[in-house]
Amino acid sequence: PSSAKELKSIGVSLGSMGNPFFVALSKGAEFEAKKTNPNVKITTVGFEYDLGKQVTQIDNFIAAGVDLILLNPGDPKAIGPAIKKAQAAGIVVVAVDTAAEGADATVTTNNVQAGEISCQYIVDKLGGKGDVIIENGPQVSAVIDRVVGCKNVFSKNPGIKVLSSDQDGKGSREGGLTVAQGYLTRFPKIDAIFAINDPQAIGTDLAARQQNRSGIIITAVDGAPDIEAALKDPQSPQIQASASQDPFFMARRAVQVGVGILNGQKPASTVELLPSKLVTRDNVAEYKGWTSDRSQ
Amino acid sequence: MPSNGAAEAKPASTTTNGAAAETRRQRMRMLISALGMLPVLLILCIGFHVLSEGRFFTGQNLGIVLQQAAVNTVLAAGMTFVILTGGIDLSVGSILAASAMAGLTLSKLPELGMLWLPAALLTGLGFGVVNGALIALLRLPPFIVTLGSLTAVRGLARLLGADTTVFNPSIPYAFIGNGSLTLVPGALSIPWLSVIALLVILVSWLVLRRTVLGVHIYAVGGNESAARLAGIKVWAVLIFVYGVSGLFAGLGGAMQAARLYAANGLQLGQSYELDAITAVILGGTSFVGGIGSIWGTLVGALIIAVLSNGLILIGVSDIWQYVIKGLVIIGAVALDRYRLQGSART
Amino acid sequence: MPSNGAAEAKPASTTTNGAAAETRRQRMRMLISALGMLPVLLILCIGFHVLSEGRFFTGQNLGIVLQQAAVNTVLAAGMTFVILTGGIDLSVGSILAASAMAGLTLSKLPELGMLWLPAALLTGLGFGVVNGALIALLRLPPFIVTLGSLTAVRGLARLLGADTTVFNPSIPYAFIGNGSLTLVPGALSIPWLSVIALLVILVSWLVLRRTVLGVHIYAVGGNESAARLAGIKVWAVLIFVYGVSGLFAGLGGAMQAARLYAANGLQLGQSYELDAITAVILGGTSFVGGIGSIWGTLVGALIIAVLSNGLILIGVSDIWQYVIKGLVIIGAVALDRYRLQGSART
Amino acid sequence: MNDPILEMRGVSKTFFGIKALRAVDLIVYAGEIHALMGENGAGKSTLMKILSGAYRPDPGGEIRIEGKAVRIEGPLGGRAAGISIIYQELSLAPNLTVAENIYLGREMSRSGLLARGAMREGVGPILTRLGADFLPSTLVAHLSMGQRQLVEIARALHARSKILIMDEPTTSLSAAESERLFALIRQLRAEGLAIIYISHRMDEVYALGDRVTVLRDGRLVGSLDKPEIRADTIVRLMVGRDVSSFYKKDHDPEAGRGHPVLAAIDMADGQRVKGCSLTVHAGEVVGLAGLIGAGRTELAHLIIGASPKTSGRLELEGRPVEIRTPGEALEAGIAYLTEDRKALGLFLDMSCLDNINLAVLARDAKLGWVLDRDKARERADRAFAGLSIRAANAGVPAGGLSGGNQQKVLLSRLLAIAPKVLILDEPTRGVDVGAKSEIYSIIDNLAKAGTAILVISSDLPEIIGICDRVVVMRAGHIAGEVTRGPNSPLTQEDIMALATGMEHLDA
Ligand SMILES: Nc1ncnc2c1ncn2[C@@H]1O[C@H](COP(=O)(O)OP(=O)(O)OP(=O)(O)O)[C@@H](O)[C@H]1O
Ligand SMILES: Nc1ncnc2c1ncn2[C@@H]1O[C@H](COP(=O)(O)OP(=O)(O)OP(=O)(O)O)[C@@H](O)[C@H]1O
Ligand SMILES: [Mg+2]
Ligand SMILES: [Mg+2]
Repeated sequence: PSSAKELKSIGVSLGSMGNPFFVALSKGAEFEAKKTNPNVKITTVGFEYDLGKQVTQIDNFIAAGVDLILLNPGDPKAIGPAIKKAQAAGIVVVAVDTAAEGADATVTTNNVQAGEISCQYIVDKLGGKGDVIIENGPQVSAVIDRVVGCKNVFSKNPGIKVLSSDQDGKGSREGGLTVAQGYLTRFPKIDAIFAINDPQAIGTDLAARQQNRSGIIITAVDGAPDIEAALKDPQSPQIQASASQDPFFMARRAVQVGVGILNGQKPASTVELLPSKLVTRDNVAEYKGWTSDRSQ
Repeated sequence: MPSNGAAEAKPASTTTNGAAAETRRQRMRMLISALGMLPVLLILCIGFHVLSEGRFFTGQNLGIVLQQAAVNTVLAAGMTFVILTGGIDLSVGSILAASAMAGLTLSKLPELGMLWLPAALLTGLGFGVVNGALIALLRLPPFIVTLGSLTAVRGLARLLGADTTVFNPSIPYAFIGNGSLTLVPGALSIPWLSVIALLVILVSWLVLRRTVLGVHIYAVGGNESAARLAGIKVWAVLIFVYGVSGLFAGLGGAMQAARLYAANGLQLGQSYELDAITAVILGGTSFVGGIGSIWGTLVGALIIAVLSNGLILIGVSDIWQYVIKGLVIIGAVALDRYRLQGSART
Repeated sequence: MPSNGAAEAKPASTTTNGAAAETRRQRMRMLISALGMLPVLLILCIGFHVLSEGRFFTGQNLGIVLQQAAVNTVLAAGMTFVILTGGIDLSVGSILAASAMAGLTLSKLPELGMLWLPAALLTGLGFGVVNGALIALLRLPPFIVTLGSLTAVRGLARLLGADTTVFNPSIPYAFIGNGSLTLVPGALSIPWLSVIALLVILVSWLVLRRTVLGVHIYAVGGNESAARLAGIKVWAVLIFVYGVSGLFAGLGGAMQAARLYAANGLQLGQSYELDAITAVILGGTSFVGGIGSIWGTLVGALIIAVLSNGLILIGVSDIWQYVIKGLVIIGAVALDRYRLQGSART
Repeated sequence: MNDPILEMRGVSKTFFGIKALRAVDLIVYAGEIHALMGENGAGKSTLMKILSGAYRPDPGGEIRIEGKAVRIEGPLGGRAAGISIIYQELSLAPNLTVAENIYLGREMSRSGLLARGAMREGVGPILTRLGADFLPSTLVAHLSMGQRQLVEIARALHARSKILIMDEPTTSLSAAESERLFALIRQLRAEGLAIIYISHRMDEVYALGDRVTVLRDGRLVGSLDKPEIRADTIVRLMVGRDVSSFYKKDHDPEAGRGHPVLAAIDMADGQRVKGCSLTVHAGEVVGLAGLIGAGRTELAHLIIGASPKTSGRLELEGRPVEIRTPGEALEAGIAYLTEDRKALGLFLDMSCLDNINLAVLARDAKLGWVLDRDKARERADRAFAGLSIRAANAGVPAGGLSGGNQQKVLLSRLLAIAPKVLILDEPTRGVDVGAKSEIYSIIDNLAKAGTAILVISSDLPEIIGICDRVVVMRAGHIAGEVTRGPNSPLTQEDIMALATGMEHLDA
């Protein structure tokens, strides 16, 4: 394609670079950007869920003169003014994973749908009857959406009783383990637990194994490498499903859309929702995970 | 006897000479320690300018650095008061979040909207005074009290917004967050955030160096029991410094709210206390209390901002930014120690 | 002359009586302050037991509490050494993460897998000794040095895993993370994590209270220049305490790795330093240095764990957990101050 | 006595460009008590710290011990060379016990474990010899200044060295303890130790010194042998002039005594002070004497509200006053000079100027809050001139001054207040003769001007020299009062009898 404007540098601001999800995202972005221009300069930073820090990073990107900003917004609405500032400096802003108000485009997993399929799995397995727990996490929009999706499903099934949904597993194995230890002591009967992401699900499973509690269905959202391993591991039969995301592809799409806009091609819709697929113990063998080599 | 008289005259004159030399040397010493980290700051700026191929020293980028340093400068100014008394305030990040939440929540009410700014300040002041009262009147250790309020106030900040982001794109006085004060129309303007930060530094300097209260603050930090015996109302001084720290955290909250048009009780201000403390200590204020200056704090805050900005400007990856930042902080203090070695007492 | 002798004997005997009474009073005082926060811990436990309808004092839940307290206890033990010398170590969370990463990375190599445990310990020790050397030999302030390494080591931890989660479901010695030591088969067993934590406390107690080095640590904290004048190698003592803190952080890293089968350079150990410091201070160790005991630290760490566990157990929401935790920490210290008021001099 | 045990030759020391010692020689023989004298800041402590290894000398000088040249590297080197020292500034760890402090740096251990019991037993004899009334297991934090000084002395004696340095060991001791120490020192001399003794109390030097070496401005100005040790010779060497009338008492106690200004009635704190009453009149100098631990300092703290009282009341100029904090005491016109200038008096990192002005800042301030810097500078300059404080200028930190000069700075702060009642706790502790006589004349002038003055002092000659009457405390009670009559002067014996509780025996 005859690129009217060459892509020289990209700024990427993501939630937390310690999360393999965002690592895969940044790899996807790099892969796609390098395809467009092998000499492209990419600066990737984590904002650690601090909105102020993200706004600062955007300011710095403006000063550094990037052409395109890829960002996982700290808050869908509140990041709006910063995005406007970047756009005023002639920069195209594409949001990934979470929608952002005012962004030129958004590419994201459908988190509501991901929560729905993960929890529908629980409902199906329980036959529409049982005591379940929603193990919440940090109140960012992706997590909020997943819980909304999950509650949508549970509320349609009067046989399902949600015991609790107000504990924060901090999105980590450790947080999940600690919260689950409390839950398991507090509630003698739990049939299923929906964890808002994979690390929490694995921590939950560790807690259950320690206390010799079996027969609890644990599902999550992400499809991360460690849940892949857990779904293949006969020692952790309680972990049964995870609604997968494809960060590598998401980032590639985002860069493609961004480059398109740079060249004057408006996308049909500003929000592109990528559907989530449920990975279960049955289909995990065919699942192409985040770390598989995708650069062909 | 005459010989004796002569002998008396001689040492007297040499000591006078010696005293003059002593004074000169002391002036040098004071100048060096007042300069403090300024050389480090300059080295960093020039280094980044070269490495970023000339992007650092541009009007726009300097404006961004100043603006980014602003909130931390304000928090660090309050922290300077506290650390000068030998205390510490870990709760500033949480107080900032709570104040921003309180301000934004109020700003959405049609009639009271304009009051959001004083509301944020008062929220901060209130929490600060509570900290101070617990420390001064119940004689609890500052670290524990402010660690407790770090946690408790964070919870309150989340409660204020029912654990969501509060957003108000039409918040009054938004200009303080994103506007600039034009000095020379079309040529020179300074972000309002930086103007506020500079004013805070100036007022702090005035209080610390030109008022009775300032001397009392240094005295309490230098030797609390001597201060008490000298008739200083130590409890009042302590409540004052924690109140100031809270007030400035409230101001920081207002600045962030105006800058972001939004606040989130959980995310805003996380671990800001570490940056503020780092700025104060980089600026040469001693943890023991009683030693330090507000100008040093300003330089410390600028170093932190320049470091964050510069590393992104020259495209260092996130991971290496951590490593480099940590090493630069240690290196800066080591350099400072080395520089002062000849002049300082051991 | 004889009358003089008799007269001399008299005040001597009364003062001996006085001294004996004084010593008795001191013993009482020490007992009370050694008991320290134990009453607070008991009140909390009983309160949670009642509110959770009898779920707190079950063998299983107590095991969970002990297990959750274990890592923090180990970190806080190291922190006790450091704070006793009047220092602070902010880097323990980062060192823990780096050690866990180093250990897990090694554990995946087929031949060297068994060495992961010593590797984690040595990683921690290494970082600790570097901290200590910077503080002792370059005389840099502990807060800045360990703040610098908090940041830099965090970066290194991320580099170690190429910024991803490293996991190894078949890590050797996994039993220390999730297994229990059976004391009475089928009836009584203690999690290995807790056994390790208790051993760490015991060893720390031995070193601090029963060795020459222990006296030197207290002396450095009590009066550094006096210690130097008495010929104590203050630099060696400082390197030792920061080395111990690093080593224990490395052990904590190993414990977490074995417990979670995974580590993440960025997330693991975030703000653990605050919990460790809180445990130490709750345990009655003074920030000024020279005063405190390792048993107090154990009680402090248990209070923190009981609080976290109990609040989840009685179903308090996450937000309110923040508020309550903060208030309980302040309240506990206030209670302690009030309790000691009668017995201590001002 | 032919070969000196210690020879220091050409020893110099520079602190950041300031010469504290200039090529000083010092020769000490075994079996002598060698007094080292000089004004505040002359360099005595610096010279001794070089000997103990606490400071490293400038290159060029030489130190020989028993004829062999030695390099003393650090405190351990000093100890290895057979030198032990009592530092002027107390250097104990308050959080450790007496026994631990005495053994600090050379603890006893058995199979790697600390031998606490053996250490406690090991210090028993020396504490008994010093007449200490506390146990080896007592925490130093619980001891009074005087008791702490005994611990320092015990530590130095316990080290069993060849050369014993005592830098103002009696500043916190009262007559009885001092006497006991002197007996011990004489005994050590007989055992062949060389003792270097620094003191500003002339009577001690006359009583003990076999030889005297005098420093001035970091230089050696002369040595005197036993027969030449007289007040006039020493003082002339030290200050370069005669200090003729040492104790100054021009104010007339009978004519000058006015109305009662301060009356403390039945003061008690439930611990160390058990119902004490005393009255001080305008223009009167009252002494408060007693053994260490008698409760004098505590009584003063009760009067100014620095510690809470369980009973008692105060009357100021006949009217009852309620004083709960030192601040209220200052407002009422009662000023107190602490005995512990480092811990409770000075702000070592602040300038002398700020230290001097601290208590009157608010009074001087413009608009109620704004510092009046001109007034402050004037006041500080006046204090520097009036008390001849030796420092480069008023802007230097107080911590850099020698002990005596620090005391003068602290005293200046109180004088700036111009109080009605002045309570001076050990006002001349560590102060050289010249400055002492200046302080005495200040006290005298204040009394003449009508100030009521209470002087707590363990220096009996001083009390007798400057006071009109002496109240004596013993074990928390007022044991009695000794009054100066027209024909009956105050005597040490009367005071000591009351202080030790032996009045009936003497009578
Ligand atoms: N650590 C130091 N740093 C800088 N100057 C010092 C230091 N120690 C001593 N001095 C200076 O050296 C000089 C000699 O002090 P030194 O303490 O030896 O006097 P001194 O004779 O012991 O006086 P005093 O009788 O008051 O104890 C003084 O001018 C003092 O200010
Ligand atoms: N535990 C302690 N902590 C701090 N200071 C103490 C302690 N015990 C005593 N002191 C101090 O020691 C002094 C006690 O002296 P006290 O009033 O008993 O006797 P005194 O007659 O003044 O004797 P001295 O000559 O030793 O001052 C006071 O200055 C007091 O503040
Ligand atoms: Mg001296
Ligand atoms: Mg006293």
